[in-house]
Amino acid sequence: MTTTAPATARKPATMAQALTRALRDAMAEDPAVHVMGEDVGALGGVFRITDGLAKEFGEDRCTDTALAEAGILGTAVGMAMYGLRPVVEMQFDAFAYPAFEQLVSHVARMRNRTRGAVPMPLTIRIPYGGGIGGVEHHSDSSEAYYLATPGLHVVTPATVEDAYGLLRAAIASDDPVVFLEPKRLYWSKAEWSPDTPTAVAPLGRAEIRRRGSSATLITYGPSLPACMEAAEAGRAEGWDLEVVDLRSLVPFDDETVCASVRRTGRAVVVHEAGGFGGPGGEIAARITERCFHHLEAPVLRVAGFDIPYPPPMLERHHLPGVDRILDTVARLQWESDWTEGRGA
Amino acid sequence: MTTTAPATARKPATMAQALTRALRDAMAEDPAVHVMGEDVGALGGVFRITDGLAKEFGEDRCTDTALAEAGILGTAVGMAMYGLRPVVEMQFDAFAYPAFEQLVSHVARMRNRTRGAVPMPLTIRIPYGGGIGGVEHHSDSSEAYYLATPGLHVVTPATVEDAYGLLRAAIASDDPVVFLEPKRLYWSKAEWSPDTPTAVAPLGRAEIRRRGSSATLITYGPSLPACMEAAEAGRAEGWDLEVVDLRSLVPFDDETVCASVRRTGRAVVVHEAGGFGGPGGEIAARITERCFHHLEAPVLRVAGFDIPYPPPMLERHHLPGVDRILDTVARLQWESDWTEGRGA
Amino acid sequence: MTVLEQPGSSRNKSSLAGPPPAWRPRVDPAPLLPDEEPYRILGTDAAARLDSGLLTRLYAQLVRGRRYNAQATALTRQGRLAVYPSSTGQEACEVAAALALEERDWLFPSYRDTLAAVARGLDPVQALTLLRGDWHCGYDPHEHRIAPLCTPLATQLPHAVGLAHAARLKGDEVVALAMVGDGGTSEGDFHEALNFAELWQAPVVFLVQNNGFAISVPLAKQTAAPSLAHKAVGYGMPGRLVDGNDAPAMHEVLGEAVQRARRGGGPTLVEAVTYRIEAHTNADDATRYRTDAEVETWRAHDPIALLEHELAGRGLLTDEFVATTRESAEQLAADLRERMNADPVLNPMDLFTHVFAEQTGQLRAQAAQLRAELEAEAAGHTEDTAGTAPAEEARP
Amino acid sequence: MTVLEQPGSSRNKSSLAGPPPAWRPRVDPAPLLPDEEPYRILGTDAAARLDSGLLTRLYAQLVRGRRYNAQATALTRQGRLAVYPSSTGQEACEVAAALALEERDWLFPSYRDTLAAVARGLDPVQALTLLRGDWHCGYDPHEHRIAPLCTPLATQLPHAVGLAHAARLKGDEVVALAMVGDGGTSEGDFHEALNFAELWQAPVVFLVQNNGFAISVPLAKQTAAPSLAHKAVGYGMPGRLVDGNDAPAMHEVLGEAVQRARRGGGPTLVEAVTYRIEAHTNADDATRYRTDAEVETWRAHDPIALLEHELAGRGLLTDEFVATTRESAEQLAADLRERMNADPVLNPMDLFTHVFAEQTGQLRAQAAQLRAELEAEAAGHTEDTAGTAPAEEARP
Ligand SMILES: Cc1ncc(C[n+]2csc(CCOP(=O)(O)OP(=O)(O)O)c2C)c(N)n1
Ligand SMILES: Cc1ncc(C[n+]2csc(CCOP(=O)(O)OP(=O)(O)O)c2C)c(N)n1
Ligand SMILES: [Mg+2]
Ligand SMILES: [Mg+2]
Repeated sequence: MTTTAPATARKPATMAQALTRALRDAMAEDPAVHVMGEDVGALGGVFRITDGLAKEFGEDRCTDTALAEAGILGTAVGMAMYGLRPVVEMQFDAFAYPAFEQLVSHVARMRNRTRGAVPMPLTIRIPYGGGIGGVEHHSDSSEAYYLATPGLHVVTPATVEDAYGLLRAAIASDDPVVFLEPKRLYWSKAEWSPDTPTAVAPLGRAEIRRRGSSATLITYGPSLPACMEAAEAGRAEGWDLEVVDLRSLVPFDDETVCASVRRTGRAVVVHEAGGFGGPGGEIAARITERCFHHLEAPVLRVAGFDIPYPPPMLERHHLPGVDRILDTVARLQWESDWTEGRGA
Repeated sequence: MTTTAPATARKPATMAQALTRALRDAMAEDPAVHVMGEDVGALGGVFRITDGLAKEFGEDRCTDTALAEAGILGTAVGMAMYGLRPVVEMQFDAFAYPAFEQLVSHVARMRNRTRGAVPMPLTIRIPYGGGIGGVEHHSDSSEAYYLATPGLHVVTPATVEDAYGLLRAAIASDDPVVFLEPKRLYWSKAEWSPDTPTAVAPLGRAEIRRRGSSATLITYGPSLPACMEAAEAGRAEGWDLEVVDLRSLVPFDDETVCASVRRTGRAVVVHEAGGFGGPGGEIAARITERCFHHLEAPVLRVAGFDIPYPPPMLERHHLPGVDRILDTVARLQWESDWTEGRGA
Repeated sequence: MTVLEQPGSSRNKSSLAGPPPAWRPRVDPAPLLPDEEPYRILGTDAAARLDSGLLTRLYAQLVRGRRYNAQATALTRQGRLAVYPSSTGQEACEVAAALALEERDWLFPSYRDTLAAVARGLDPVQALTLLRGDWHCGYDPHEHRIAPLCTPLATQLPHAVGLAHAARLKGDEVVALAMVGDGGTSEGDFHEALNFAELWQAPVVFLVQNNGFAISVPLAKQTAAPSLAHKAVGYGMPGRLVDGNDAPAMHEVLGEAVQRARRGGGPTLVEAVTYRIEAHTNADDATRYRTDAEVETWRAHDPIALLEHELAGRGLLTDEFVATTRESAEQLAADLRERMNADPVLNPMDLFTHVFAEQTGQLRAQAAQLRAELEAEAAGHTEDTAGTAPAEEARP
Repeated sequence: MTVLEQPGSSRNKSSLAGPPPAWRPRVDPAPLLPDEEPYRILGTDAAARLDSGLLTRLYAQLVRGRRYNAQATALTRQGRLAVYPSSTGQEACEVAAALALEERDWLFPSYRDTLAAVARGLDPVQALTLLRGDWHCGYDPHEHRIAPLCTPLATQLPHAVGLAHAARLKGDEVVALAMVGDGGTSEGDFHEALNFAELWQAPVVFLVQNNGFAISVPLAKQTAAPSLAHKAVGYGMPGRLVDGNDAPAMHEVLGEAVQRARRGGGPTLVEAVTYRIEAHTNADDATRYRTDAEVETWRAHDPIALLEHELAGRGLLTDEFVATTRESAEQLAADLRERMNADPVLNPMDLFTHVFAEQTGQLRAQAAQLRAELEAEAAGHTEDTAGTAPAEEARP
């Protein structure tokens, strides 16, 4: 999962460090950027992503709020109305739900409501997903809610480099961005150039993480490592798998995804969110609409089960792992013995 | 849109009347059934669905609550824990959002959390969708949020008869049911037998509303009338369209839907909710997974645009109408001139 | 020996003097509590000190407001408004809210507060755009510093707090005044907004119009508090209780709260006791939940009548003054009627224009689809049904 | 002439007597307000009237509680708990909450309140299931009438209100006691729950443990109120402020509130002033946001030490008594340690068992998929990695 940018002064960095750096650089560059949320001040956030910001920029720029998510997002709306660029931290996926009304009824609609007069340059950072042994309510994959809400951009990094680049792009965006941070990748490491961090990536472009010709694995955020691993393991089965990291769910990069699927003729969408009504359905449907005659097999999905997120000791059975991905690739009708009705 | 039950003492009734009757019968039969919400008492609800219930059963059984949706649903959770069967009215689709955390983090999970010890026999009635000239926040189609939430049943009637039968089934269910009432059909009429209302329908069964052989229109709730009309109008184009009314989004009736699509070989999913991340993606994806080799064309979708719901004077441009449905049916590759990339 | 005598611990120096002093932020609650009875000026000795100029100005605005409400309601009957929530009977609150603010300040109205926006100088047609149904907001909020009319109850309160806070951080002496109903105070957002406001010492004034009802639900089913103003103490904020039909009292109390906020004194919660004379909206049937007799007791406490009494006492209620006032109100109504009778010029393609700053490819494709449909429709209309659909509605 | 003199209207009988009398529900706020200082018994004259039996019972529970907290924290270090939010220093609140209730009553604990559940009689292993990570709730809530430990802050408060209300409607004299932290009072659900409770006169007691922090955020950034107990007046509810480290005071105040609720007197808000001696959880680093000196001032006001002082004064703190107490606590700890050291027996297929009353076809299919995978895995393990994975975790 290394990237292709020039390797000036690269050293190992974690995704968490890249995110912190992105916040710091954005705050240093633009005094309108304000970070706010629960415990983001002295503590630096429960994941330490805002570490040092209150000290460096003062408590007015990096503010410990009272414990009320609707209040946090609602006041951020007002701050954005006055020209600030709030970056809101929701402590965990499930604790963003109290702010749902503010998000859907205001954040997503303010620009449209006012015909562009009141933009919402808000970034809403949400650590999401499982795999870290979190107890109930600390591991939800809530992206389906956000991508079904017109007016929001929904972005999620899978690499250290992207964590920086996409967060900078999100904060720079004049539209609200739900920035989903894969918790389980916070401590993932990569060689990275913190001294000259990669220029801001434009939102809405997928990235091909691995070239291949037999089938395309389409994924994002927390599931990229499993897909990369599966692609490697797939070689033993004779498959040369391409891996597409969406990076942005909204806007959706039909071009990159469809070009890949047209080339390979087969696709599997992989994500941790529940399958039913999850992002995979949309992705599979739009690929099929656009690439029907190129498909050798239906687009299949590997997703979380349609159950409440499991307790820590059972979560490994829920998460899409390498085996489940490869089992699904195997069902892409390579032979003539396909029987319908085995779909997930 | 008439049904096939025996015609004893049938007279014209509206969907609103059938819903009121369902509540009344459920309350009369089971003293555990409690109706609660904003304005459900003396006023009978802003759509008058609870008309007369407070008078007949007393204010303790049909309760005007304070104006706080999280409080309404949250207290209903506690009431259900003590053995009651609360039927909660959310006044409009968008005004259910404040209760989102209670719904996702508690209502949907309580049974699972407690290994069955604390079931949630709750019905959450939500008038939804547009077409009634409502101003902002009064016309959302929010079903995508609910069907992506494991632990909830999601049900929506499209006919007068079903309004009664499905609401009785929802209230009788030992699981939480999000009961979506299509506002624009409240005043739709049908011949119906209010004296011997149809026995409770089981949840999770789709209904074929019109038999046909050329293609299947798959829809639910507010969009059924347009689909029926389109099917009629399609005859002029030489199409004999089948229309499936899902009635229940969760559980989803794969059997009925797939049997139909395998027969016709073509399918269009029609709903008012936004297309991106909406129910149609899931439905199209699961049909394709199950019926790939029966499909003559990709499953297409007719959905609301991916925009905040329009103001009343423009809503007709947003709603899936007969023309848009027929235009889409025309794109089901009847001829050989299909060009890919025209997908929505 | 004690249980706490354990290696590495030497805790037996227990203090019986109570919890350590820093256990909580200390504020004296007494000055935060509202008066027992709503503050009034009219009909009391204090009325004498009122400036006649203020009284006639308030009067003219109230009369215009009443006429505006009547006209807007009439427009619903003519199908020119989708819906109208009237503020008849509440004009003193609406007008005082507008007059309390300076130009640089911000108003955060709810759906019922178009009158406040109009009294602040907004074009009534723009104010009514949401309720007419041609767009969600009919004006540029930055132009008059009026936030969009807000429908989801109490959700605009945190916005007002955030805006006022941002202004303060930038060093601007801007005050935000946010309006909410008695029903809205039950929502979680009310609670969270007030808490944030006091913690941030945000220059914001919360005006609760307690008009007795949330649609059909009377105040007694909404709260068991001594008054809504008493809620303020739970946030360390002063609460004030005012007779919402006493225009000079409203004007004074809101003015003081705004000045206090501007000086850095922090937020205030003002409860205005008033009454919703009309039904919730034109679509509502108030006979289902209240008696005419109750409404009559409030008609007797009408804000305009109260002011007229005072003006008459001062000999200011001359026929000429009343006639001029009425005429100005009639002009407003006539202008509104006329302009609302014209069909709005709508462009369906606007549906896609402002979803994002930059249109996504997905929306461009959807816009193209709609444009094609409209063109086909227009062609069809020319052939068989030309003229039946308002042409401007279908103009791509 | 006046503007209101219009056809069909005869409103000029304006009343200057103020708004009509029925304008709001009237409650006298004075009795609702809490005392200025937290209520205490220990160290005051009132201590004399305390029953020695009660004191020794409380003491034994506090000591067990402290030991339980220490043991649970130790289990996190051994990887036997996923996380533990300790209630060290808050044992008086936890124990008093449990003792205030009768068997028929319900307790609504938060994640920090496993001790209250244990003091109420719940098996500690069951109480810790959520935090161990083998399931979300380790017990049948109906068995001990203890709601599942609640993590989303303040969301359990409306549940308690609803349950108490339902019980009252059914004629059962059941009281619900709901626990929440100082941070949790900022959430909208706190506001809505208290409002519903008073409106319904629900037999519920809200216990706020003000332990000074919400993770790293101190109370001064959470509220500017005179006290959290002052929030009660905004709902027409009595608020009581208590020294949360004074076990007999907590016991008395909660007992009174429960009795009041049971008698139909309605809900009470109790703020217990206490302190979180440990970090938020084992995963937290408290040195980032508070000083050791601050913690020391609170160690000096330790609930166990306070009680020991009183017991010693009565000559009850004999070595024998302390030894017995300590022994019982050690037994609890040893039993807990031993049972938590055994690997829990888990069945992954349970993931699908209780999503719905009746499994849907969709879930049956997914369950079948997992079962097949587990069988394949088990077969694989037998071949190459037998024994490395805990067998019971993979048992379909
Ligand atoms: C969150 C939310 N829930 C429900 C509604 C529906 N609704 C519109 S107005 C209203 C009553 C509001 O009463 P109040 O706050 O007293 O204001 P008033 O209408 O009296 O001015 C309700 C329930 C809404 N707009 N928003
Ligand atoms: C709705 C919600 N938001 C955020 C969190 C994350 N969180 C867990 S504990 C905590 C602090 C709670 O503080 P307080 O209410 O004072 O209780 P304490 O931990 O001190 O017992 C936070 C922010 C949560 N559990 N729920
Ligand atoms: Mg009101
Ligand atoms: Mg705390």
